[in-house]
Amino acid sequence: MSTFVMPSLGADMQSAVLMEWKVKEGDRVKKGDVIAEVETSKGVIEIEVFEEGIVEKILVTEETEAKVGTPLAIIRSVDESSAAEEEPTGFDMAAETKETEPLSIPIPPVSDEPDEPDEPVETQRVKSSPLARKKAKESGIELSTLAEGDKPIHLAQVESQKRSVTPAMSGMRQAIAKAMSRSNAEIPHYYLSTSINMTSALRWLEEQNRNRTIEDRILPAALLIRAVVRTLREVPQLNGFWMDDTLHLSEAVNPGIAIALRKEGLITPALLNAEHMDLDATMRSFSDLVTRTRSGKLRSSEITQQTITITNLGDLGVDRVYGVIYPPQVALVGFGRIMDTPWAEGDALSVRKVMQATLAGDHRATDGRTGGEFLNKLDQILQRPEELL
Amino acid sequence: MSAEEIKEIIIREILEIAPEMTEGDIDPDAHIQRSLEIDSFDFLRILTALNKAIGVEVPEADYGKVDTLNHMVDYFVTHLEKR
Amino acid sequence: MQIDINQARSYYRQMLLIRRFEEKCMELYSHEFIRGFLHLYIGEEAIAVGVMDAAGAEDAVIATYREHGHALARGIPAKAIMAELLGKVEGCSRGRGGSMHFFDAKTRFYGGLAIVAGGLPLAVGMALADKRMKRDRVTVCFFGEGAVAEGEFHESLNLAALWELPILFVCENNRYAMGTALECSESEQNIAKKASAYNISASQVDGMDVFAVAASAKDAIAQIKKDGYPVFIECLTYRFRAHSMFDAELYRDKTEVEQWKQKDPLIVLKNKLETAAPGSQLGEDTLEKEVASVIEEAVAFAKNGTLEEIADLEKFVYSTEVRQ
Amino acid sequence: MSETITYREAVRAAIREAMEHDERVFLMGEDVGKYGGSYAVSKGLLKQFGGERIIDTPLSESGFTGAGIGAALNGMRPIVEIMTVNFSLLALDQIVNTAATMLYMSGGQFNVPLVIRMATGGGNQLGSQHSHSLEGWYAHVPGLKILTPATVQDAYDMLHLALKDPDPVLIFEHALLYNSKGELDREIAPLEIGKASVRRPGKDISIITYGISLFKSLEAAEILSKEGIEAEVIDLRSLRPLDDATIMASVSKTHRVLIVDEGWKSGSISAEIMARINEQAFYELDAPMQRVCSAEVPFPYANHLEQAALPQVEKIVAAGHKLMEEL
Repeated sequence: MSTFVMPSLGADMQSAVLMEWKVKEGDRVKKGDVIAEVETSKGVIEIEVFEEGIVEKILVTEETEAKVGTPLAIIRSVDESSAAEEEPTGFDMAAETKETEPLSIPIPPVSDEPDEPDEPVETQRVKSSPLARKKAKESGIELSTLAEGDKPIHLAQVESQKRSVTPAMSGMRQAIAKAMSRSNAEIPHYYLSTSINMTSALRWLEEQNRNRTIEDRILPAALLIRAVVRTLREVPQLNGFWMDDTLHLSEAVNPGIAIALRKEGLITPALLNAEHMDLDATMRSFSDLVTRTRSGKLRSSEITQQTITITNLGDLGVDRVYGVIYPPQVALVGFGRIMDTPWAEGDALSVRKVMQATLAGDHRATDGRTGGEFLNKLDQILQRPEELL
Repeated sequence: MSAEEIKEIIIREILEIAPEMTEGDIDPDAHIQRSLEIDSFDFLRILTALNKAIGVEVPEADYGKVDTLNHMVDYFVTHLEKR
Repeated sequence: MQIDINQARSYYRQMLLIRRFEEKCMELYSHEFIRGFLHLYIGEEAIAVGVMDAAGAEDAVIATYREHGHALARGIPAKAIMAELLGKVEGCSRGRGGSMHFFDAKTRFYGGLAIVAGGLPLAVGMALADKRMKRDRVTVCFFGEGAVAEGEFHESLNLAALWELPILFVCENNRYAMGTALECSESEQNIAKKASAYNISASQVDGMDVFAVAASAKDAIAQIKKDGYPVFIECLTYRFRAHSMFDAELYRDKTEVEQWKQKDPLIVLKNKLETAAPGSQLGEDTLEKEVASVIEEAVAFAKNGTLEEIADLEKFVYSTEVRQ
Repeated sequence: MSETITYREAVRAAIREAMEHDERVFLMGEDVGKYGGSYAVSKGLLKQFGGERIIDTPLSESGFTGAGIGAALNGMRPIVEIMTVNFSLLALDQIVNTAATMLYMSGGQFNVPLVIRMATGGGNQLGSQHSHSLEGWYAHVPGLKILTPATVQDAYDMLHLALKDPDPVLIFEHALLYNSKGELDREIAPLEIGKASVRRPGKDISIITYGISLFKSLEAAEILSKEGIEAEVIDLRSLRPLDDATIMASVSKTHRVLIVDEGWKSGSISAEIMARINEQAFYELDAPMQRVCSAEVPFPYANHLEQAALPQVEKIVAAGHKLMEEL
């Protein structure tokens, strides 16, 4: 018997609203099954169960907000008898919670400081008038950003803030802001950039696509992901986490793919276990990931298990990306747009399709040598796209 | 299928992908991807949907011919006539 | 003394109705059909029956929380009273009043007032209005001897006499204000004498004798109507039952109760009739049957009654909500 | 067609007119006849209407108030005058246990069309048994209506409204208002019972008040206005029913609330108003609500002490500042 609790999907997640149960009492579940959808500041996320068993009891009704760690359901292992038989006097939550295995999402803790200032924010309530509180909520303004010492916040402060920040800051935006400022503060970034001639890769891709139906076409974006993943096999030092002042390499390659949510910013869900995918599989998974991201149906593991980030802003007309690393990852690969560019080959100058690839690296984990090696390999691989199939 | 009908279908599919837009936001002579912030993935989805609805597949080589709404309409009209 | 057999039978029947009605109330209370406070009138029936015989339909009646007998004698249907006791909307106060608060506009029955002596100032005002409007009416005001210790008793007697108001004050002296005996609460235990001090014509009467009460009340009302002055009657009586249902009667001796039971108004009536007209038949069995069927019908009516909609809870706080 | 008269004259005029028009109306109370009323409201009425309709009563508040109820039950339209609200406590039984309950406990059969007038309030150095403002207590009781006329017009209108009302209405006349002068227009239709009146519009603060405190509040509003703070002043007029709609509308406009009441704070009408704003307009509040009430003491005799105990213009201005200070 174990308790399924509201998982922590990030250090900045304190609670989430349980939107929908995907299982009912008595259902059999196995590890990895999506058993519920929760709404977090980052959007609706599907949460998975981590063990096999039978849903003994659902403890939290839909549309209820639950703090991280709140028991949501009791999962009975298949060979256990039901609680009803075992405990005719009823369910003792305290006892149950004690027995429970510590929540084992196989993710690195995002923070190495357990007493991050995130925690006290909740307890140290911001003083404000009821009207200011209401208006701030309506306008998506975080009251704490208006606080000046102990002075209570009134409507006037909210109104002036509203005027200065015209577009309301969404919860996700705030989450990103938090992660990014932490990254900037903590991670000593180094940047490298290289021009990659994409002419042959694109020609090859066009060739491939000509023989495919439109549904099976492969986008350059997928080719680039596949190329990065392939390159990481050669330069694995960039695939992992910086924790406890140590670089922890990850066997799995779970690139976080920056996906635009149209108007609502970027989110970087993980393309899980990309190292096992060929080009078609990469395209299919990428397609599925984009679709689910935009419909707000991400799984918890996809939100938390990135090992590196790939940001492709070519579609936005960006030439070159200087990315900010999502901690505790140690690298971010950026792609700009593919442009017709004069290109010297030997003595001949010709026009080629050229793309700027950048690498942002965490200087604590690696140095420019590793980064340079990575970009070099990436270039080489992209010159032989057929090997990526 | 008339040009008008084709245009309607294209607009419908674009709005399906970019639900926060309205028909008024679509400038028929503007670059679809850039003006409507449609990335290559979404663009492919639009073309896939149009293939289903109209029955014409746009090869990658022709992407340059379907960059605006008006060009897209012309392209589909021409290719329907050819058949 | 001349006694009309029909008159005697009528008194007997009314007193018997009250007696059996109250006994039924006790039973219903024990089975939780009636709740709240329940004050029984058993032993005192002669007063209500005698005084109501004297009062006319045009006169007004104000009574206390021990008013089941007065309501029945005044002619409020037993059905409406029982329905009130069961909290039904068919009750004489729509279930809003309960045992202590019977009201009936048709018979000019103004309560059912449960603040001891609280009804006396009301009687003063009622009579003041009648006098001002030159209506030939009397206000009959019942209260217990416990009221005599209250300020409102004295204020009201003073006002009634001062303003020369047509009020018949009927003091039902059953010797106990709840558990406090008269000797323990009054320096002057002759209540009539206190009333006299206000210049009100006052007398004591045997409250166990319906004929005596009726005669005294008739004289009083005639006198009030003639000269407009208030009259005070102190009826000496005794309640055979406890003050209310939840009363261990620690304050009085069982032998005292037994002694008073010898003067049961039903027995007194039969004895008087026998003395005045030996051998005359009241037909008690028939009367018992009649009364039993009235009560049975009342109980059935009440049990079948309707509970007022909770949505109407706030109705009648103000007149704007009166919709009848 | 308006005239300028005193508050006292306005009440008297209303009583006189009512008695001239309706045979059922009569006035009863201590020293209302030969003496002319302890505040001289009924002066001259005995002569006009005679002792049958202007009835001097003995000192028996419970007795004659109860008699008022009885007369009302029996078809009359009595006006009972009680000298001061402190004395009305002797009649509390009749007012609360009988007048307020009769209609309800009789299941709608017996209404009590009774008007009880009494003087209230301090400021006359009358000490601890003649100076209190207990109208808020009465506003606690369902079945009663509680009116607090502040203006001459209301003093006149409210007596007429009360006499027309089928239920018991208590009118509280602040003793210091009897000599105040104001406009009376007998032609205009009176504002109905239960409606508050915005006596001064404003956008920054809602001052909610009634009775004599209205005038102190208006004065304070003038001072605040010179400082650029525009206070809206609401005259409640009726403490039961309370005009929630007018109160909430004002709160929704100004977001800042100041209640001025000569009653004490604890368990009071000012507390009730705050509670209702909390229930109905919490999210409109932009600052903690403030109160200016009487000090929690039985009223002292010495003038300086009594004045210190009462709400004053300066205290209202200060509370206004406090409401605005955090801006």
